[in-house]
Amino acid sequence: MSRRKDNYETSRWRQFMQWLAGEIDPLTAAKVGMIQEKAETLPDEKMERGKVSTLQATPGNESDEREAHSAAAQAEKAAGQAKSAMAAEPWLNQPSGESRGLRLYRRFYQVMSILLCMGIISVLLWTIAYLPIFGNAGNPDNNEVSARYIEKGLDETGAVNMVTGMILDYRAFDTFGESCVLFIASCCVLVLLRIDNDGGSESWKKRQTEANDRIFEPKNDIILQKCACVLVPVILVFGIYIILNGHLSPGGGFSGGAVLGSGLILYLNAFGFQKAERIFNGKIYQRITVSALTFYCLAKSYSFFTGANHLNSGIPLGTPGNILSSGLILPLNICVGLVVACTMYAFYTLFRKGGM
Amino acid sequence: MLVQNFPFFSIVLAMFSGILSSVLNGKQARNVSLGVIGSTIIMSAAVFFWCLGNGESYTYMMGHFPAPWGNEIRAGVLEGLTALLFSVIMLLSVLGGMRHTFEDVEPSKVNLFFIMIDLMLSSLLALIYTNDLFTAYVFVEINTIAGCGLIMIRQKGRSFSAAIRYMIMSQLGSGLFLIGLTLLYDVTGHLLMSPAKETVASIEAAGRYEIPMLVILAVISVGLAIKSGLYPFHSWIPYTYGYATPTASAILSGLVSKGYIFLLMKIFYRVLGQENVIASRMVNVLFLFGLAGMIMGSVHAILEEDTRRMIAYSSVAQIGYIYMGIGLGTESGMVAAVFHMFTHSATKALLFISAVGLYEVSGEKKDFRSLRGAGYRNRLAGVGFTVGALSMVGFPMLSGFISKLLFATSALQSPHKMMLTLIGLAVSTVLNAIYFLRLVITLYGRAEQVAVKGKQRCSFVFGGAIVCFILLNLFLGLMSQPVVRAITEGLEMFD
Amino acid sequence: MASHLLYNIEETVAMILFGIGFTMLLLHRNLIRKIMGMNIMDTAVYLFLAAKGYIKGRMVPIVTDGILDASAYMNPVPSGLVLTGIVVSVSTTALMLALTIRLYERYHSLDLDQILIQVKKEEGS
Amino acid sequence: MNQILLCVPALLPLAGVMALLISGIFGSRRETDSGKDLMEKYLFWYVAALTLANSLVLWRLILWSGEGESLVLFRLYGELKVMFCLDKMGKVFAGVISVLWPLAVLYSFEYMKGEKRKYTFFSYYLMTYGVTAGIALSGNLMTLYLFYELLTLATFPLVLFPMTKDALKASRRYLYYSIGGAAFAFLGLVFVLTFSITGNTAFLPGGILDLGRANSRRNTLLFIYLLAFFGFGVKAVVFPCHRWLPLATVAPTPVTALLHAVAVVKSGAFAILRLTYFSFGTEFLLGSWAQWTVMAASMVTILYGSTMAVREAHWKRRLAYSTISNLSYILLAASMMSSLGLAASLCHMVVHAFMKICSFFCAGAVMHQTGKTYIYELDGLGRKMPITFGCLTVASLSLIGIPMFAGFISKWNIAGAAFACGMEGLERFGSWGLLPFGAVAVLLYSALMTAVYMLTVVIRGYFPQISRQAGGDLSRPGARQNTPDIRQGNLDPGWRMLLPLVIFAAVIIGVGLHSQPLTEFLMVIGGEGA
Amino acid sequence: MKGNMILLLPVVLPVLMGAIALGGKGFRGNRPLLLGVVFTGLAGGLLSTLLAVTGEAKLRLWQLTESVEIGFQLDGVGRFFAVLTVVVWFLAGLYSVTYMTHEEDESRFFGFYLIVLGVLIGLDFSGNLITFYVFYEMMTLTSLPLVLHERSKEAVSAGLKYLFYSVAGAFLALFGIFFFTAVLGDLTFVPGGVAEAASFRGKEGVLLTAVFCMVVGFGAKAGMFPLHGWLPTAHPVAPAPASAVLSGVITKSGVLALIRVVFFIVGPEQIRGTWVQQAWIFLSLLTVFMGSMLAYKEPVMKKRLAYSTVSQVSYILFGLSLLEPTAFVGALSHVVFHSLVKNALFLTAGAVIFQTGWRKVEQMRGLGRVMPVTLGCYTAASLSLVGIPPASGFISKWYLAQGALSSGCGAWTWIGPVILLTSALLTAGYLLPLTINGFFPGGDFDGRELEERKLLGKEPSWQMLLPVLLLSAGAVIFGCFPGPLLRMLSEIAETVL
Repeated sequence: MSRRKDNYETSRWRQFMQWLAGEIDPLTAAKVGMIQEKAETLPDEKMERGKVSTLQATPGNESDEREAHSAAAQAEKAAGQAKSAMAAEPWLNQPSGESRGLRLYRRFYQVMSILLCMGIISVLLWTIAYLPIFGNAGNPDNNEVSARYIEKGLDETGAVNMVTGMILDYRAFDTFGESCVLFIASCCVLVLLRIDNDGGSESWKKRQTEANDRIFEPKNDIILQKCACVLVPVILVFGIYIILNGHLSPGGGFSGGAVLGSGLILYLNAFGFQKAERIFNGKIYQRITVSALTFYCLAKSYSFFTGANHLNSGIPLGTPGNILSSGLILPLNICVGLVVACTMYAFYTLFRKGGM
Repeated sequence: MLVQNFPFFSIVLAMFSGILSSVLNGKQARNVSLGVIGSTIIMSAAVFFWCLGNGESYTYMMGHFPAPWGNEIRAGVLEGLTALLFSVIMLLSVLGGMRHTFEDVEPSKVNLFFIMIDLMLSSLLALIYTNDLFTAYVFVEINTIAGCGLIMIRQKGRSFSAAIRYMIMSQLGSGLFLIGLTLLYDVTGHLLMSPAKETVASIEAAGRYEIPMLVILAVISVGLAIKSGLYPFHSWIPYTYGYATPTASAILSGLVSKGYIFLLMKIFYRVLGQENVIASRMVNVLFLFGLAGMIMGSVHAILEEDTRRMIAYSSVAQIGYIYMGIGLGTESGMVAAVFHMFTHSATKALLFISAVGLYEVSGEKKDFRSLRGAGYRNRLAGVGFTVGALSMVGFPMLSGFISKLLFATSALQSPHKMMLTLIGLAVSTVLNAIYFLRLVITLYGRAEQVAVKGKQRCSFVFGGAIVCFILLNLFLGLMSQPVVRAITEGLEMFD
Repeated sequence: MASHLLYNIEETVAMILFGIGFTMLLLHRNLIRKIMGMNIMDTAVYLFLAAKGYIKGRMVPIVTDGILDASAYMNPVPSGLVLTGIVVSVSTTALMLALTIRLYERYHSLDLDQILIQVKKEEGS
Repeated sequence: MNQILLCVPALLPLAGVMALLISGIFGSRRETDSGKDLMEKYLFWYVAALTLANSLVLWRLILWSGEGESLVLFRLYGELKVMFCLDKMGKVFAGVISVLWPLAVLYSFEYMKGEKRKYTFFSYYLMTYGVTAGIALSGNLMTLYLFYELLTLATFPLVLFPMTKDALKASRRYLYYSIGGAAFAFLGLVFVLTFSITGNTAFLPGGILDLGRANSRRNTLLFIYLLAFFGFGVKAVVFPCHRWLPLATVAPTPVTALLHAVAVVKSGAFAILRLTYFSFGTEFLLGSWAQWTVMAASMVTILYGSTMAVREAHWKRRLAYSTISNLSYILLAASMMSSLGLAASLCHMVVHAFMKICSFFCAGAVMHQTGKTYIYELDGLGRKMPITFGCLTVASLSLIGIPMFAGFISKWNIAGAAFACGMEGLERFGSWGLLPFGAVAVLLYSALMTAVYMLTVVIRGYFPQISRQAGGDLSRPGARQNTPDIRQGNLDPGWRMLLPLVIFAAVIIGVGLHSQPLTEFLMVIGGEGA
Repeated sequence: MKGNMILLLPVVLPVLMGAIALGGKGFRGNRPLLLGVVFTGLAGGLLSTLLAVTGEAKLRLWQLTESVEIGFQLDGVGRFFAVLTVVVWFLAGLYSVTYMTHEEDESRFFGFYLIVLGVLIGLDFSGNLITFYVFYEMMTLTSLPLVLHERSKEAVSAGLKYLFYSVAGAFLALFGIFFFTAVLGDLTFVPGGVAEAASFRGKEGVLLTAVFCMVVGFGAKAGMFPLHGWLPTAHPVAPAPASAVLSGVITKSGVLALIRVVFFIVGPEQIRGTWVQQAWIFLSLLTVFMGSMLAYKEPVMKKRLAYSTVSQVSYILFGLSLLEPTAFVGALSHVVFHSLVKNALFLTAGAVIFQTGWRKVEQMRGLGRVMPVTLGCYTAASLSLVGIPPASGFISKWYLAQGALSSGCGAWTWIGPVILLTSALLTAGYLLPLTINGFFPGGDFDGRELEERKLLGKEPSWQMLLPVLLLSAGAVIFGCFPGPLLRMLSEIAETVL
């Protein structure tokens, strides 16, 4: 630790440790070198190479430059290409052994990735070779748990769809958690992408224009609008149907919500932000989400509390098969549906322009 | 008993406050958060003492359906204690980094930050209390996302790259955990821990599914190890801990990884069966990784110039300690691991918070040399950092000493690993001393530059948080006996 | 044992997909592909779960004709888990994509190594 | 009452320091120039009073505390208690520090005159007193370990005190070494606790290991003993762990003298004695490879330390190297694992404390009065500072081991112990028994080297080389040159520095001439301990 | 403290006087007063010694530790050495009255001169090995200022060399002392040795090593190879009286030490025929030969004498190493003769330096014309040292050779005498050329230079001349009438062998 800082920064040990730590790899170190020496012309290259101090920087500059060009071009196209495809071509033509280390490293990397992949797959396959046979009724997972869900589910939850009954009543806590995952993910996306007006500062305006891709959006595309006019209501109604029938047929809050959300997104695409924001904006989103989740939370808490304390929840289960049945499942499905729909829509708007 | 509802209350309350905070402004959200954390402390304490008093643990139905069918949570002495300590540390971390939170986060997004905090708390509590594997998975994900949110809430390029690294590694871990879970479900047909354990026991007794069980164990362990940053999978740690806002750093390093470790222990004890785990070679792998982490983490930290990354690397080392304790495969090793979990949570959070206090009087430079003399400019933070560093080094009367002691004594019970453990402990202590005390000396060296702009007086809240952290450390160091007894009792209740 | 793999073809495929997804997430340098890998990985798990829930010759677990017999329906549990899992993976995908967008805005690259280099340069300056 | 008194020497200075530090924090803002002198005066009286009081309490304990009285302050964990107990060996150490400290404080008041950060200095100085007293009074290994660690903390600000680059480096290294050493010592603590026959770590003469259990894992335990030995050996500057000490001489002389010649290093040696004789026990260690290793390590250290001291031109560093070799005398004696060995090592511990502090204080006096730090600058100072150099001569002769001075007594005892060990060893352990004879040889080599490095200083002081003109005919009767009158100006420091010096020199001579009571007392301890 | 207090007197008196001379401020510039003190000390020492040696006495002074006792006792060897010491000291002191006028810091010189005398007498009177060791160390330290008196660069480095060789030797010897204390406990001198073979059973190897260490260690003071290096460096730089006593007396303390160890502690029987004896003989013979050869080559007068000392003292050691009564007598008689002769020679050399400033032998051509009496004394002393029959050296060498022949030490019985003879020849070769060149400078010698410097017939003052005369006369007279001395020595030899 008495080592001097300057020595230490350039020492091989440090580089090795950084490499171990994943901070750099020989490749990236070469790139750092590349950026510094971009200005160098080719005839000087050999001399310059002698000066390059680090081990990793030695694999020639030319290849780096080419790579840099290709990388820049790709960045402009905003398309991430596979690095192997990007990297392999120019180097195969490399006459000398300059890029050898680099090329070897790449090869090594590729081979190692494939080997790792194979390794994981083989371990897992080895495992499942010992697992129960597919589709066999005697498998361990077909035990008293699923039996009770099937046999008593109707009585206990009132839901005809056993899956819904399971996720919203037997294992409702998981599902609540899952809604929270969605909620917190949307919060994170908000943090990342929402552009708040902080008083019209320069940075805000810059981000605003950067994020705004409305120039690409189809403006008053009549075909789209007409189609949307027809489709959006159908989609919305379908989504509502799925939500409301969640306890009766395949579907439920999540799937229905997704359908609803896609309807809204179609509407937005067809008619633009201004119109869409008239019916749905950030405030509404917030209110709907919060009230839905609050209701969900309170309802389920009530149910958990009563259940845990062996109290009667007092919620009627109704007649199985009816729309208004199976106790809390229907309202919960509605809540979940709303949350999911709002979140989907919010994701979309946030991704596109950073706000609603 | 009302007390028995408290675990459930605390989880739901935290979630609810998170939901509610999305319509509040920053200050309100903060108050709500603090209130929730405070009440969680009280409730966890109540649960802990109730369980301790009754000498029993209990399961709590989440709904109207009993064990194999409905979700359940479970509370016992260890859960109560862990929840208590975690919420205390969380409260102190939030308080300690408060001003920085408001500085680092865009004003309109402060409430989102507190949503993250709330949900982080709830997910941690859920991980602690859960008695259901799939619930655990869901809350692991909440935890991950909340953690990611905490990292990138400080909107800088670095924190984004840190967050994406964190997410990638976490997703790898989650994926492995999930596949392990499904395999386990496939083999046992149960998602709740207690019935799953019975099935596992019968499977083991019948000698079936040996290879799947081994792979399940490996996959789950590795998955959670990746998420908690065990040595070979640690590369994300310095980025995430190093660049986040102080509260986030403190919480991430102090609590998040510990939540996963706690979950792993719980799975070992309550699902796979500790004796099966020991019988398989997996403990040895964890032991070796832990040992390697202890040494390599410290070596990295020594080579590091940036203070916060240094502390982050120290976390790698300390997590190595914990896994080493688990890997010893003895009851006392596990006790030591749990105790070190507490120690490390308390100490690492203290270190991060006090490091921030030192930074702000030294011009916010990263290089640790810029901190020269900072110990005089912000005395409390200096003292806090010193205490934390000494605790990490294993100074008697501080918590680190007790965990070191526990590790060493437990190492004596497993003869094959004894020498390695002891030498590892000693070497690691030396290495710890090297980088921590280098910092401490720097803090009290003669300042070359004059104190940087104002703010020399640390705020009352910050000071209070530091003092509480120090007291917590002292408590764990001096009054460790009841804590250890409680841990032992709690671990016994696990079976 | 190899024959077992053929019987369990769905599971075999799921595991191969998992391996591919895992490797992509771990080792690929392009962020979008990483996210794709993550999705493949998750999907593989759902496929595996779905395969686990299937029982030959039984109905989907929705009560039809009032039959309440365990031997008539498939296992509902894996379906529920898949449902939950999908939402989780949607959330994480959204989050990762959002992060990618921010990173791309800032560094104009999707290559994680490039991004890290630039981050480093930023720190240095 | 007596029991409670046991914790006073350790805690009183700590409490006093707390008060001082707090008053320093609050007082520093109000401090004005006029008030400063007054404050300094108060500081002097405060520190002096506290030190004296503490010494008095210690002597009260030494003289009138019964055997077996102990005080458990609190329980750290399980059977790990913080316990104070003053047995005979503790009395020896306590006696030494209680005599040395007040004098050192007196000395440092003169030495530190004009220093700005007196508060800091004296706070930590006092604190170290408390901690060292704690080491002397500790009743079990745990307490010893605790205070051992605390000692590191209390002394490192003192090493750092000059705040120069060197000081930073030195204090850093000091910390690394000490904490690292403690890490290994810790392993010893754990093992002692586990294999203890009493279930705790309380010191008992003859050790507390459960021999039945211990023998089943003998080699492991021996290895751990070695680790712990080298761990504590860091403070006792055993060879591979010695490098912090010469660097640490950057500290002000009172610190170097008291801490790095007496308190710190002796604490290390004391801890090793406790570990060897009162925890592991000689019965377990005698004749084992661990014993020979320890012995060899001390021998190497002696050789190394004394040779390096000769090479070193910086006075204080030279003394530091001398400390290295002398500390290993103690360890060497201890490694004989016999009652004679224990007595001899304690004897050297006591005697060396006086000799080394005297030499350091002389060096400090010269530094303080003339600013000279290198040996080659000292020409002719013997005439200008007669008292200082007189004391230095006494200390030097004693360090060499010239009869009639105290150093001879301890070396005599060490050699006696070594021979006894060798005789027994030859009979019982074959050729290993030759090692103690080698130890004596090493001892003598070191004595020779001591003569070289100490006497060169003295001779330079008294016999400055006269640079005669080249080619001047020396033999011609009339060719005498008038040497400059080197007696001009008496540079001896003030009484506060001289008094300790004279007292130490007197003690050295006194012990050298009449050591029987001391050695008899030590033999009693040795008889108990092994 | 019990026993005859008179034994303390010759020790304390010179030390006290020396301390007064050293510490008293009034002596600077007041030479008569200083000399008064000095001669009080010297005479007091002389008289009290003579008084003390007449009686049989023991004195236990006090215990340093339980096992370490400071005690005095008188026996034949002690008396012998004490008388020799004090006489030589007195004469050299007389000489230095004049000589020291050309040195500085007389008070220091005289102070330490006296102190060393006290210490030496203490050494001679020591009753046990510990006490002996104590005085031995003190002798080294107190004689050091005499060596570095000039404070020139050479003097200081020579002084340090002297110090370190002596201390190294002492510590080597201390190893043996430690050993014997550990084995025997009590180390009071007993003629014939206190050690019994039984107590060393099983530790013969260590015993012999210890003895060997002591031989080599104490041999350092006696200038025995391999620790002889200090002698030719230290003696020449000291003032002449100091070199005289260093060479003549202090080297003999090494001899005394070996006598004490071998004949009074270990006992000759323990080492007879062992490798230690062989090694001892070998070392001493080697030193004899080597010293002579080096002296032969040496151009500087005092250095040449110093090498001669190396060689001659090893004659004594050779005599002791044979462990044979005749050789023992020869050795002890050589102690006397060599003391006298070497003192005479050094004082002569000092006188030459004092009067002419000549230091090298080749400068001294024609010395006979400058100071014939002095050179005459020199010649007498030289002849005695060479061993020309009537003079004393012959007696001792005769006994030594005889002892060697009858010792039965294998090859040494004839190698020893051969080397002695060779060395005697060499002695003649390095001492007598001065006489020849001095008195017979040869035809080409030009005496004008002497005249120019007004050196002709420039004898030194009586204070310087008298001791030289007395000493060389003693050397010759003892050779002519060796009877009483030899009788006394034989008695001693009988008691110890």
